[in-house]
Amino acid sequence: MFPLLPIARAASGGVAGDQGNGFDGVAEQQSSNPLDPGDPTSCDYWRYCGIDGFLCACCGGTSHSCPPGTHMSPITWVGTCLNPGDGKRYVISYNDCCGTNSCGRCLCNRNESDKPMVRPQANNDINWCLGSDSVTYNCSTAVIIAHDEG
Amino acid sequence: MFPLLPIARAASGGVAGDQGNGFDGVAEQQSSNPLDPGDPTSCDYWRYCGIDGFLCACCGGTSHSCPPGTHMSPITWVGTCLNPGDGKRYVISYNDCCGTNSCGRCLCNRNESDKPMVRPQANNDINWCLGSDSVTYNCSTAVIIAHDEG
Amino acid sequence: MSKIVKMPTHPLRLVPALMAAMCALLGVSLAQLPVEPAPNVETLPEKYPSSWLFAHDLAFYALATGRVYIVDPTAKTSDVHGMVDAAAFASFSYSQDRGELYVAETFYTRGMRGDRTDFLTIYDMATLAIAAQVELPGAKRSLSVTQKAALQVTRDGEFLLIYNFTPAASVSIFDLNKRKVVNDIQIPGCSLIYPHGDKGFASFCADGSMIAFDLDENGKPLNEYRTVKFNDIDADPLFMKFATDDDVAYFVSYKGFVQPVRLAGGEPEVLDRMYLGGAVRQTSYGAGARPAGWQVITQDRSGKIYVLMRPDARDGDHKSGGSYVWVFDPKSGRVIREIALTGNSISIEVTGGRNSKLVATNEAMFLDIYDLKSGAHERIIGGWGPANPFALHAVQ
Amino acid sequence: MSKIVKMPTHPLRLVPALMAAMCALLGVSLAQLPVEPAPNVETLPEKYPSSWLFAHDLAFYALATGRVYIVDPTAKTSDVHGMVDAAAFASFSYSQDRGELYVAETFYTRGMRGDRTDFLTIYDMATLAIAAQVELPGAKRSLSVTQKAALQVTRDGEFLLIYNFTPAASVSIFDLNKRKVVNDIQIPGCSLIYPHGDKGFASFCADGSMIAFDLDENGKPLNEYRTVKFNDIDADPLFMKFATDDDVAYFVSYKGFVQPVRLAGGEPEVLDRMYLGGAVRQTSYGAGARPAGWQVITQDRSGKIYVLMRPDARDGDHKSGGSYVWVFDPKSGRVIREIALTGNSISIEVTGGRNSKLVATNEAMFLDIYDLKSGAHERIIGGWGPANPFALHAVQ
Repeated sequence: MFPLLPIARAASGGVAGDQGNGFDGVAEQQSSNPLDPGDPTSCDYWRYCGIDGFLCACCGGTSHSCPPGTHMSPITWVGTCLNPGDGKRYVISYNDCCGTNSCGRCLCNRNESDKPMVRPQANNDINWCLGSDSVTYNCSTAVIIAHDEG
Repeated sequence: MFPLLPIARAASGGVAGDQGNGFDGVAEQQSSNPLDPGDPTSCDYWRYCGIDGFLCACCGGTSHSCPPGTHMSPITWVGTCLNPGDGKRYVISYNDCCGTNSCGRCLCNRNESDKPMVRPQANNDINWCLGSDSVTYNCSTAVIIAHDEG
Repeated sequence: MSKIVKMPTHPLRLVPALMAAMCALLGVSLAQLPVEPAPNVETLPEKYPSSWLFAHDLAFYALATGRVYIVDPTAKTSDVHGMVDAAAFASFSYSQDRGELYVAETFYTRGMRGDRTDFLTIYDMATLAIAAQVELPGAKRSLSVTQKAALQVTRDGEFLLIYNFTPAASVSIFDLNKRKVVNDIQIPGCSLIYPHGDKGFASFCADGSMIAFDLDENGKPLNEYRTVKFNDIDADPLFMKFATDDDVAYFVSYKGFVQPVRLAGGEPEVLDRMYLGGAVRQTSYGAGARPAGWQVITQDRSGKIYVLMRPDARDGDHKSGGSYVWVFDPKSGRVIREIALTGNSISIEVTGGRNSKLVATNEAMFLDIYDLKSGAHERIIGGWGPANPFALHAVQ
Repeated sequence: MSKIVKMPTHPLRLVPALMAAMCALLGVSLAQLPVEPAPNVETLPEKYPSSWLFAHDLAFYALATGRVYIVDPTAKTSDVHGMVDAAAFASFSYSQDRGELYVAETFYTRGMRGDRTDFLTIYDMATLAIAAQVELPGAKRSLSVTQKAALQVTRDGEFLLIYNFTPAASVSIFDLNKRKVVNDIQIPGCSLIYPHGDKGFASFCADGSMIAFDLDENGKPLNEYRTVKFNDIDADPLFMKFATDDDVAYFVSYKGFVQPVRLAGGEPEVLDRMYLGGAVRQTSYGAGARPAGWQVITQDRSGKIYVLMRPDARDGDHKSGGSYVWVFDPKSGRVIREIALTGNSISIEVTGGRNSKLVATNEAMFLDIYDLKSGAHERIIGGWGPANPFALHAVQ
């Protein structure tokens, strides 16, 4: 059967720190930085607390960079996630990578900060490639843009 | 997991006459004509002995007609299949239905008369929508065009 | 409809006129089972039975190639009657009166790239042939996970309303008689479309209010209304999926409140909210159960509201799906029934006709078909590969 | 590379220049983990390691959206390095010398319909940016399940050869320096493309022969050759997939014969055929084992030929896949080794480098990675949804 958009996390199994990223056929990537713990190819990686899509880290990108040949969306939505490495909350920008067909690997949906579309800047149902040269969606990143002091 | 193109028959399970068409989530269609036995939504239906694709009978068409909104390809390949209803061989034309995206249901691949592409009129690897208004492939039919006296 | 390949002498050409020659070539003659005509393409009724359903596939693994399947949940055979394409986060609607399907979609000249054009594609319901393809100017159509409120027909059937987001928000008014966009209405800070009166629409706004418009016959606003702020987006936002009973739209909140809004034209009327969990009767779960999934709310033909519920839901679970459907009677303000699903599901819809069904998109992306009267699970419909039928439209 | 949305005053705009303002708005400051730059896009080496592999996805569930994944079967992390689109039964090739990937593909102006245009898309290997998109006239590109022989670079690296089928068969000669089609050569009754000499190609013909051409620098035939009829298409046809060792192309037949053909330019030399089954050494299966699958044959860098074998195969099983790989030494005419796969597989390829792998596309459409030396199954690569990686191209 197929991993699904809104419930893809269930398909990923395990939690941060467990063995395996939960995606059959995808190589793991353990972080070497204790301040940034976890596996960017796992749906349980801390930064992905509000992500919805294919993880770029499984697609030739990283947690915060796009695969070669795609464009990073200039506009997107932001949420905050708790980093278990330092116990602090970070502001995460979920930039989509755009211009080629869906990567198809590591589908992950988490909605910790997600609000309905009426607040677009806090919503992950929107195709944030809308501001790119091509609105075609390839994968999603989770870029640290600030430390949440709030 | 996914049914596959060249080995999709394995995924269909069962044989003609067994209960079930082998495709989860697809309604059965038992023939009422003893001369044309079997289920057109099953990969094991006798006419499909050389088919490669989505069965139109699962997509809004029948074993020998296209779903609404598609176009039947004017050219295609032909093979012969043995009809267990009368013990005779029929010449079957595997016309593709074209113009919309893949139907996605009842993927079936059998190769009883299939020859390599060097003999295109006996080959099912070719997209036979090539002669249609749009080469986009939706599903495949198996049309009786003659009785094989050979 | 098929075009004959322009190669008159090629031996592969297999058109009816050449079939006799072909048969002679192969040493064959007519068989006991009759030779079948080609080309041969099926058609559909001009109006679809109210037992049917449109299942709109987002196609997350290949977004340019979404589809809308035409499904009959009551069929013993032929449970899928056809499909139309719906490209790139398309939105879908239809009109039984006009016998037309509407797909607002986006194309690129070179597949995933090149120049973008947005189209409204109009299909004839009987043939699924394209009746018209009208370009939507401005490359501004909203692109999101498929949902009904992105494309709505006004209640009088005259206008199709298309939601745009660039991220500037607007609504294009498409005249279904003239088959063209007759107006664009800016709705800054507001989102999506809900029918309002005979010829108008409402939208949710980021400050917690709704905005609403009455339209004239040219699609120009006659009046514009703004409600009080009733949607607490920070603490307990309303899902933007909706059910309707006559002119009342029903919404549910993350935490399980039901919010009716009368959208009858003129000033929208924000009605009293009710608490699903506080009015439970004969349900397995009380506290901790919350609406969760994608299309979490729908209605039957008698005006009962159906809400997809997740037991023991936590913050962030609002799209994780549910395994119970609560049937809410807006007249009594009570949950009058609970239907246990066979597993976690993400979208629900109720079909009409004498043989009404509750249809739920399950985790495997198959449709579970439940008899509405008994709640019994009858069968599954699916087997459509990677399709994601998130939006379900019962034929009205 | 990203275009800034033309809405300078909209609050959603999140470009680096506005980030400070955004942070202020949200009441945040710089964190312990550093703020990361955006946009941020990865690049690849200008030449790819010989351990890498291209996995070409037919995308049978959405044919307009095929893909070529760039895979490293030796990687402990980052096993997929990126992808390029490959639309509508595309064909794929590449040139390490030029640092280019080539995709011959087909687009419609409106997704699945409208006007057809065929393109050769040229990608820069380091950036996967499009270096050129050249229209291929005539809407005649061959559309079939993905295979290598539909698109080949001549051995001198000057021409890309594109197979056309309408059903009239021809080969377009694309000059990679001029980036344009310089000639079309009709090959009536013949199919697909195999490199021949430095600058030429051969094709299989329906009468059982091969045709071959030497080309001049303008892509015009200098000479045309026709072999004897050696391919018994009725009784025991040759698969049209091929392996190569220097200038000899190897084919296998449905029943397990190995047919070498020297394609060195000039008159093709049909060499003695050998029987796989008749020369078995240390294999589990003898009689009844036949080649079966899609990409059923490949080679390693030492010139050994690998054939995917199905035990107890029957007529009609030729695409059903196999669970053993037989390693054939053309010098001795013997099968010198058998590699047991972990399950039924349909395509095989052998990668280069010090750490060579046997890669097999299995029934679940994942790649099984076997150590070539030991034959041990090391891991799987996949998880790419409905992808169908039927054609595997080891980087040479």
